[in-house]
Amino acid sequence: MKLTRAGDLREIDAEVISRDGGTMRVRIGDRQLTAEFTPNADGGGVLAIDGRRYRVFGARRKDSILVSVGPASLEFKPAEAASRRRAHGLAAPEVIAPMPGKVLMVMVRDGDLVEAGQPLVVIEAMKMETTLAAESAAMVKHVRVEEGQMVDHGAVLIELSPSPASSVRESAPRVE
Amino acid sequence: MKLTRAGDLREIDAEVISRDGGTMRVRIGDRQLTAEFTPNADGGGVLAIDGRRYRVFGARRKDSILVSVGPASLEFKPAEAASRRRAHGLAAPEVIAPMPGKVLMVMVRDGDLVEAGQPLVVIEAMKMETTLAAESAAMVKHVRVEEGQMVDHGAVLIELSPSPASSVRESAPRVE
Amino acid sequence: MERPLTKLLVANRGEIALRIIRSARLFGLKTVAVYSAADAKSAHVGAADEAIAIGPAQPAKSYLDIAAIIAAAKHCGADAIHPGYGFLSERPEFAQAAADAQIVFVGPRPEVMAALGDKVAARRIAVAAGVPVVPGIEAAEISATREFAALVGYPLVVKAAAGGGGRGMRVVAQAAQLESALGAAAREAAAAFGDGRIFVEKYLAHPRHIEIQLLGDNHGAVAALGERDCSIQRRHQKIIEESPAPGLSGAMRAKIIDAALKLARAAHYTNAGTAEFLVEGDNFYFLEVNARLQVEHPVTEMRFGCDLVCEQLRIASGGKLAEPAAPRGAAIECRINAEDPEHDFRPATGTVLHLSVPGGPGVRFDSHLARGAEVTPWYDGLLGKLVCYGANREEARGRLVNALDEFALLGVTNNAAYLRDIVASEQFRDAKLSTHFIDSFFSGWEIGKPEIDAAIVAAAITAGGAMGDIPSDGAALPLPAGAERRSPWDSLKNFELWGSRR
Amino acid sequence: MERPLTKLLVANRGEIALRIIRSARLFGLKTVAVYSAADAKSAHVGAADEAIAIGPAQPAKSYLDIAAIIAAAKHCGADAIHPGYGFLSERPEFAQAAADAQIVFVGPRPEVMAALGDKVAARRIAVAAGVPVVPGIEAAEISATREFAALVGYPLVVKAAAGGGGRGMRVVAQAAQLESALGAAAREAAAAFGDGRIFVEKYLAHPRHIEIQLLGDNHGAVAALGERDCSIQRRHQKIIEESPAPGLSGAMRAKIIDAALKLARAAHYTNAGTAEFLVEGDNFYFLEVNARLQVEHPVTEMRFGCDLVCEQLRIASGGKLAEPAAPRGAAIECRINAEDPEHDFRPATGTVLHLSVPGGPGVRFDSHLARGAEVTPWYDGLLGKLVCYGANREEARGRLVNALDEFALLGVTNNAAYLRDIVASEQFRDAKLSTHFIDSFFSGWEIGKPEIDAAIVAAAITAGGAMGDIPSDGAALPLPAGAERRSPWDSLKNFELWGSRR
Repeated sequence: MKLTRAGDLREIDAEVISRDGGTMRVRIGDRQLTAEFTPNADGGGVLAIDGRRYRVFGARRKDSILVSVGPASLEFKPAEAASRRRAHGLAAPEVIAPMPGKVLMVMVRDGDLVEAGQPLVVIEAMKMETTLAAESAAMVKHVRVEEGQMVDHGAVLIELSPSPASSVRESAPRVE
Repeated sequence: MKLTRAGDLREIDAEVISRDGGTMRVRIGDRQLTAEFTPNADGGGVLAIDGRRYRVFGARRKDSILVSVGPASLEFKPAEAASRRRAHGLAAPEVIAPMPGKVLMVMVRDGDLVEAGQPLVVIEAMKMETTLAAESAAMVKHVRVEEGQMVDHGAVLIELSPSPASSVRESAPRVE
Repeated sequence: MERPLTKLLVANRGEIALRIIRSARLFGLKTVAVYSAADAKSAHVGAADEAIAIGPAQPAKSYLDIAAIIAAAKHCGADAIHPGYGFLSERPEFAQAAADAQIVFVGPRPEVMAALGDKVAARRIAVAAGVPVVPGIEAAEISATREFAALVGYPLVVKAAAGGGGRGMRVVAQAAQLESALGAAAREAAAAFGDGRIFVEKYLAHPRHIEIQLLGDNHGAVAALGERDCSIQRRHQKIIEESPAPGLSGAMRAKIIDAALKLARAAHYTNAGTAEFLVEGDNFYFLEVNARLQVEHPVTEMRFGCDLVCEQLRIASGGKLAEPAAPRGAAIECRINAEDPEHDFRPATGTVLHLSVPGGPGVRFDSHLARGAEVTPWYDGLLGKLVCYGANREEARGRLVNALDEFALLGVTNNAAYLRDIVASEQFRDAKLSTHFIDSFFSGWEIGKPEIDAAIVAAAITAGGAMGDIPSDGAALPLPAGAERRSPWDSLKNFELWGSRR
Repeated sequence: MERPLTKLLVANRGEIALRIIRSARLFGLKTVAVYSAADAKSAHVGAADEAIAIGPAQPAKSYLDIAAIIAAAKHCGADAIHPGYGFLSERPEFAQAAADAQIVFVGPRPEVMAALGDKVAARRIAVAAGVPVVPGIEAAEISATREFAALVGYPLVVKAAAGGGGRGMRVVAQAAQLESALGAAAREAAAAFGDGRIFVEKYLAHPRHIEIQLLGDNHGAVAALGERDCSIQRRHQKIIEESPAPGLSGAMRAKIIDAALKLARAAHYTNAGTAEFLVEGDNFYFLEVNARLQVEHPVTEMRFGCDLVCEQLRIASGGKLAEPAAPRGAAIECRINAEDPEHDFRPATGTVLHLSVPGGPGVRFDSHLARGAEVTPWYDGLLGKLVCYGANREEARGRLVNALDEFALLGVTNNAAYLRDIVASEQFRDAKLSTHFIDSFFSGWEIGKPEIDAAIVAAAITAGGAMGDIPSDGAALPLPAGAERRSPWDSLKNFELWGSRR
């Protein structure tokens, strides 16, 4: 299966090669590892890999899988969703609200050319301002929001198209 | 609806008379009360009755409903199950294992006449001996278990039939 | 004499296994859990660095199987074993087997355990050390026991010589009950401790149970970390414990601590242990030594700001006893058990469907429970220990009432509401403490009528589907062939009023 | 002067509202929660004896609406209001409005708040009392601010005059950034505190943040309950706090405490407050007074065995300050926030799908979270405070590492793993504390590779259905007309290997 971590464009290619009881052989990229899973009564379990034991939990959401490993929590999405976002040959063809909040400032207009890292929008949520910047050079195709507007998690704020000047990344890097 | 508390033969006759949003009018026996329910994010809620607020949770099991009110936890069963147990005109026509465990001693034999309160079986569970006694005078119809046997929760240990000498309770008392 | 440890096998289960794993990790050790088939999904198994299956659910074939546990320790290369409480914790053979396998046993030496862990031998040491004891006799022969009974008079109390925690204990009110009580006690003792010897004592009228926490190192130092009052008992098992003992005079406290230290020195006691006493009026009597960590050790930890399991590990690795810090404030613990206080405390089992754990200042909860955990009939019913600290007893008591009010556990019948009512009571507030507290003030306890009304309403809301998850034990059960998947609640038409509005 | 209180309205939300309710109940008061529409199902609402809706989700129309809160207090007959921290806690108008309504405000008098709670006025008092301050200026006019900057040199730090908790704070490295930083800070300050005034200070190179807990009663007594080191900050907000401050010399501690007490006496300070200082080398500088309960107050409570909210209530009801107990051991707190430490700490929201809370000795968790709780974008992202006690710093630190290892929260991205790595680090162990700790040692932090591998395997197991509940947000969602109920995971054929074996 191909998946990505939320907030990370790198594609992870992983596969369960075989399984015998709780013991599974898993390929992640070019590497293989053996993992042993012991379910716990609380709905999670313990995963033993390379002599270390990890306490894990998991939950399925509509469009992602949430997993905790010890105190770390991670979100995975099917790679197809990420591919859709890369369809235009951009690191990300859309600027998406990472959380619900209020649009405080919009720094670009339709047709602007932007550089990688250039601030595009400022959102306020949880009393903090968060600046969303371009992930790669691009042209602003359409600004969908205005200042003061409340937006939901996942809302498309700005649509981008490839910048004439930019070198287009053909594929996302993979986690080895 | 008619229900009983687990471990209690008294029948409770309750009815939701009306409901408006979270506010409900409820009849319990001959009394009526007004309750206001506010759900909480954790799956439980707060129930306000007579100016007091109770933190409550609930869960449905196959054959019972579990409820907690503050630190108290209660189990309710539909009255039909209890009625079945009273079918023979006895307080309880069967002696049932209140928990899984080991039968340590059987103190009666088929055909014995027993008095209310007379010990019938000793079960060991969780390192404690529990003595099960007759709830009313009865005749031992059939002893279904032997000493040393492991039994499950709810297993019928002894069947009883009305004692010729006993006065038979026609109906179970009700909680007013 | 220092022997640095690296890996600890915890020969126990439940809350105490988890609690020991926590401190062992703090002490810098790798931890190994052992588990029976019934506990494969239990919290202590997931918490340790390694976990080893040692046998089936029956305690005799798993947690009481010395050979299986020693084999597990050897297999994983553990250099120390902590026995916890109960199970093998007071069995000198176990300590000896560990020693024979070159594994450090976190507890007293086998010969000390044999001398002090046994009620009969311990009494002899106490008498020799000039510590008063309750009149008693080992009930090996029924005729001698009858003679003793005639001498001191009824009521008597029958106990397991090897035991602790109230198991096998019975009060005998009159001569006619003596023989059957001895039989039942011997059976329970044999099952629980693998040792059916029975001891009979005079039963005091209104004693308080006061015990002293002891620590001794391998360099000859012994210390007492104050007292605990454990008078509140049901079925002779403690359910509420506190430190300091309210109303105990400084002079009496000093005398009891002195007696406990005398005993510990006389027995060359090492590691953690507890000397138990009965106190009645101006008299105190030695009862027994529990040669292990006590269930109620957290009240001492809260008051002294120490970690008794870490102290045990420090001592076991050859370290010297540190001077205990000065105690501060007060702490009260209550034991949340899987039992039905409305029905003679009969044991309960089940699956945890919901758990609300209190938090905030001065609240400690030691438990292996979580949503989904199963409580089986195989082991004792201790679900967790709720312990509260306060600058004084009233503050600790108030916190414990509030913490119990915040506690909720669905799926396993338990005594939380009972404990709440006891801790909130005038009698407990006024510290009317004796081992007969429950009989005097809380026999026939029932859940309050307003709470039952609220529960009936809550049941209606739950039946209507407006509250609660669908628990795994209902929805996931395969139906027998031919059966309809029809809930008995479907017939409760009144209650669909709620459901239909959703 | 004694005024017995009976009913307390808690003008706050989240963990602090719950924490205040707990202590108010202990103090014997009835409690009233207020809540915005976004918080109707929140824990503090269920915990109080009464609950009153005060407005919509927007803070300005609910938790910052003085009139709405005073009206709620009058409506329910509350005779006291506790403001918590943040929101209205440092607004003299709010304290005044309470006083005008004959309601006791649990905090300093309005005029004291006005004088000390404001950074600019507080500096004047400090200077007058002979307490050293960091060079600074109120940035009312941009030209004067530029002059000041030229005088003391860059970098500078820009702060909200009315604020606290790092909100609106910005470091300005060079002149070109000054104007835009002032603008952004003023906007955030206005939104957060209803007061857009900005203050500019010299930015110290490697200061530690040390603060003193103060208590003052209405009879003129003032006490200091030791110090806290809160140097570990990200985005100028504290995330790890501890007491005592490691490595702080007794002489320096005494000097800082003396300065704090001087300030408090000069201002006739009452109730709880905190004097914040920067310490660099042998110098210390007064920073500001937070005229309220501090988020990190639990570390002081654990060390002193006290309950600061109870102390606040005792003072507010006219009681006299008790002599604080002697401190014992060490305590460390970390703040678990809804934020992504791998992506510049950007705020996160969501529904809690699973929560594992650590327990055992020396562990305290203050949180309003439970499975099912929603974290909305409306309020700050503090999910809970995990606080550990130890006989010394190493023990407290070890406990906190273990407690964080036991912690798990699914459904809301959070910083628990980040905190765990910081607390477990050599740099933290060696107490290399300065406000630049994060920048120096933990910028660019990522979840470890072995953990990511484990997470990928766990995701496969979850995708196959062998782990995890079905969360309510997925299963219960109504599908749009014509849509198939098809999971994107259905296409992951490899992973059904797991599911098919179930």
